[in-house]
Amino acid sequence: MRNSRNGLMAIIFMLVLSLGTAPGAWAQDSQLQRFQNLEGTIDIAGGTAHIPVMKDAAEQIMKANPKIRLTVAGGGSGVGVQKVGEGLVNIGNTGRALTPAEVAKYGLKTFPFAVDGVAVAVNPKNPVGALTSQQVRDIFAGKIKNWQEVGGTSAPIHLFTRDEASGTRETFWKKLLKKGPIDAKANIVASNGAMKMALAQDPQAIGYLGIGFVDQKVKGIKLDGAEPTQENAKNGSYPVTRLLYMNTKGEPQPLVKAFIDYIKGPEGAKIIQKHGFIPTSK
Amino acid sequence: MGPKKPVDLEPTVLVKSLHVGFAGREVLHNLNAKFNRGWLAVVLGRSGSGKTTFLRALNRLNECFPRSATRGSLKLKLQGEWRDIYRNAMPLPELRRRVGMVFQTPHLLPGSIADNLALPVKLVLGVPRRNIASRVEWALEEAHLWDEVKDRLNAPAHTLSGGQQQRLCLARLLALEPEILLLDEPTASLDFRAALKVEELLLSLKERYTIIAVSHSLSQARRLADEALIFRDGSVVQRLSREDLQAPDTLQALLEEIF
Amino acid sequence: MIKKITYLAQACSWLAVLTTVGMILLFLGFLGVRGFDTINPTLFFGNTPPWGAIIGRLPVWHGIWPACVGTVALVLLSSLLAIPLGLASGIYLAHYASGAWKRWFSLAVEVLAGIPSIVMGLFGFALILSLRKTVAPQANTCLLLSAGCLALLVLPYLILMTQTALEALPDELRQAGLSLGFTPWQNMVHVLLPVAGRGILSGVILAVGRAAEDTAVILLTGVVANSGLPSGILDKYEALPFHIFFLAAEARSDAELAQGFGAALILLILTAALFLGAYYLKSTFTKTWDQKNLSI
Amino acid sequence: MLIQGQASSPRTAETVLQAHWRHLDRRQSGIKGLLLGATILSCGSVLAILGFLSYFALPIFSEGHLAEILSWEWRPFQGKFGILPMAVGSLSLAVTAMGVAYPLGLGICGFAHGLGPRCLKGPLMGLINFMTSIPTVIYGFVSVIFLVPLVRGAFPESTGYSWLTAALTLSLMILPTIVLLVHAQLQQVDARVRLASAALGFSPAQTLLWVMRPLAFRGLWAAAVLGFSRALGDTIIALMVAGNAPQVPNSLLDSIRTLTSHIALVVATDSTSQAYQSIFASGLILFGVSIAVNLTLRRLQSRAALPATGRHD
Repeated sequence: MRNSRNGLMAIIFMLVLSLGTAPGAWAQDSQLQRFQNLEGTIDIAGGTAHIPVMKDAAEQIMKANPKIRLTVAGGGSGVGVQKVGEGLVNIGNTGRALTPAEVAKYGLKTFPFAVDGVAVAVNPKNPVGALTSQQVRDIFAGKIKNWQEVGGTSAPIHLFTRDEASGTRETFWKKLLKKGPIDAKANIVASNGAMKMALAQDPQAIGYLGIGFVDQKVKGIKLDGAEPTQENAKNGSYPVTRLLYMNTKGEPQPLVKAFIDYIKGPEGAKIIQKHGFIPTSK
Repeated sequence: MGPKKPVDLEPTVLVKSLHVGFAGREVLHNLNAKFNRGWLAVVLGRSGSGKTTFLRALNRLNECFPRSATRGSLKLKLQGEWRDIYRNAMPLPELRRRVGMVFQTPHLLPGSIADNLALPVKLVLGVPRRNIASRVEWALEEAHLWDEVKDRLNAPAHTLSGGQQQRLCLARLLALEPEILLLDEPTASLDFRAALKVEELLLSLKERYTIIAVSHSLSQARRLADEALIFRDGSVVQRLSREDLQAPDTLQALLEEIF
Repeated sequence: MIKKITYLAQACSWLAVLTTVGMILLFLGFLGVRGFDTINPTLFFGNTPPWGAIIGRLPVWHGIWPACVGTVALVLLSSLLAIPLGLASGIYLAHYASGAWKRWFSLAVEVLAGIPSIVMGLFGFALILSLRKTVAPQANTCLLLSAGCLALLVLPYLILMTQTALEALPDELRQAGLSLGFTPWQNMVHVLLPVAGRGILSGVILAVGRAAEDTAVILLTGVVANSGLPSGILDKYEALPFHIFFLAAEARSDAELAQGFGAALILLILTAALFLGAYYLKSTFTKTWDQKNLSI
Repeated sequence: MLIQGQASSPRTAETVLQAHWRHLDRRQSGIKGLLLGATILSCGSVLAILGFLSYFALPIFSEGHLAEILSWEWRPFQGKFGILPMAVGSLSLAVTAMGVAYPLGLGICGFAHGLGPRCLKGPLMGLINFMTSIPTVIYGFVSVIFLVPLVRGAFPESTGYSWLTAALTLSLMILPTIVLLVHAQLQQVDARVRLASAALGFSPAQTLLWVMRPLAFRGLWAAAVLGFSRALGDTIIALMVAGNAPQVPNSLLDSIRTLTSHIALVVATDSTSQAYQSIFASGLILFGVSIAVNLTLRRLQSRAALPATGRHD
């Protein structure tokens, strides 16, 4: 805990401290007990696919123990690496494995916790439901410009891609595009959530996002016949997959360790599943 | 406290070859003059002849205007001691306290009638709070204003009439124990009746102070002046005694000179 | 011919006015209609009991309360930093500075006013990185940093408003005090500032409004999507403008989008209230001068 | 004469007074020093900002990356870090936003100064003043939800996140800046010529078009320059609705990225990469533009009209 407090906040905080000593949630959930004697702040940033899981876990933990404060920010995997490496946050999330250079440069320790596929997705109104890998490559390279060319109605294709800090983009680019070009005309969105919103709004759009984000608002594209589901991602029949990682600089502090254990434990697994990912622990 | 006996003429202001310019343009050239205590001098001249600048030179208020430059010697006898105020200067605010000034229009301070008097007394003289009220009353008496305002000292100062405001400004000066009074057309913004009241007040004050008044009115000068200085293009071109002013032939010459 | 040009100009001006007014009303109307229904305790506190949330006992999820508190804290802190500095600099420039120095200082203030807020944020970010590498390895993006950068952002407005309000005062007011023997500072505190007060205050309020609405600075200096109530000036925080920005891009459900509308409306109400306050003060300040009424 | 204090001799009173004066004098210089300190701090922050930006952009020059940064392709994975497309994006967006806002602004000013009915002037200027207080992020938000689908619906080849959408939204944001500046100038001119031209039998509209317009040219230029700089400095609207594709746009319906949104998008990448250096280069460019704008404005007008109309990001 830091010493300098702004006056108003200090008062609020004292209230929290004095009133928050008898939280009622312990009995229901043994998993949360690990936080019982801990306090402090965990700053989390990075991978945007992680955000729903992180927010949900943060909610459970902060409700059970108000002395703990979790802040969740996005930014993308690159941001996660950089911020945790520079010590600006405690946990930097990535949607891709760390490169050896990153590990060496910052001394990062990595904790994979979920399996996620990267699905190519379109608006549910779009009749196109299946594409070949080559078609996807051509679409993103800007060679195929109209939905008619891939069996849809005649309408220009709206390309959406992610910024360079994105682990989702890196996975998609390496495993599906085989490092092929992405048209510079493509609109750039800053997170999985934003991608989902863009696709959900635009009937001519195509983009890619974590399978965990695919629901009735966006339609996952069957890739070379493989349905983008987490099961297929897990058993290998859907090829574009990655793990979701939490990373810390060196060995995690007790509080951060507790958080990581919680995410990787049975309670965390439930949260992970609830948001459409498959926990690595299973 | 009563009026001092006028000794002979005790000179208190000596101006020698005074030059004042703004932004390179000279307004006063080689101006020479002498003023005495107990003597009311009136400065006459066309607008633009440098009358106001001359007054402001005496309390160094010209320095509030951009790029002013003053040369020459300007000696004042303050506290019985001669000082060249541009060289051997006392602190500026101290000088300005001792050389009080009244402007063409009443320059009120924000706040009530009492505030207008009390604030300077408190800030400039450092008079303790318990003594302020008596000094305010004394100054208002001096300015022949006390009876008119004693019941509404806390009313906003701008609710007074123009003549009252101008006398309030004078009271404000007197409260600061000045030795020299500079009056810049003090009745210019007033109607005749109010102007007469101010003039009356000035006459009653002149024995104890050195008073230098700029006037726009020849008849006023004839009523007030012990001596008149005629300004033209930034220097004194003529000096008239009280008798000169009353003489009809000088009057004609003067009318042509000034108007 | 001249008649025709006049008519044409009149037609064009009507067109311009109708277009603009139409667009603004459409924008605000859209926001109002979509946002009005969302304003209720749930918008602020989600599923948390309001009282517990207000006293800070219960963390709020799914509500904009932490963002509101964050914005208020941010605005207060940046005002605390900017107002003394802005007033002092404005006073100095209006009454003490002169000549070449005054020109240089004024140029600096104007350049500062023209710096895009994202650049101000970038400065804050760079500052923290350098601090970490040098004197303060624990320094981090936080409420204080954001407030500092916001203070820099609004500082030129404060300076210019103070300076303008003071310079707009008539010379006679300045001379009155000085001729009585006030020191310049006495004259400032007891005469000029009280009279210019309303003008300056309206500038302060406008500056506060800008601090409340800016998004780009905080984007780079410590705002996060989720943190609960700010717990200290060295912690990360939520803020309304960023919350709106975030929801515009990634509302995951219609409920979240509705919350975006609610948050936008609340922010608009906040800035509009500040604006109206400033407008009122400013108009009374101007009126005071119109009537040549020096009293306060 | 009444003497200071109560029963002291004149000499002591004089001493007391002088002591009081010395005290004031010391305070005076202390206060002046404080004020000067505050001013130096405020103004020095400009230098600090410039210094930091330059320091972080320095490696571009020392490592010889300048040519790479000032090139036309942004493809970090292929080692291409050109920010020129973003510079073009900033410029095109600002110019088009001005293209929409400036005529509208002039029309509104004309309306308020004689072309429209007098009774509507008050409400109209009230509304324009109120517009200065609408948060930028709200323009962005409403635009995303409302304008983007509209543009997409009207032009199927566009995603809606486009130069056009951003320009329209941005023009609303900079409109009050333009209107208030021109309005202030016209008011000054109006006070000078109204009576004279009314005496000549001109109608208000004629006065505006043939008497005031030529006299107000400084204000017209100043409004153009300042409006342009506000448009250039905006981040949030561009970031939210312009689409952010790092390309030189071919049409109004293309997605573009500005220097400002480039900074926001790239700011948190690896701090040694050239991507990182490129954002400080972008920052420097924006800073430079802001200085240029101010120098231009200085030539055009006195500072008095500026503060009330400014708007930031």
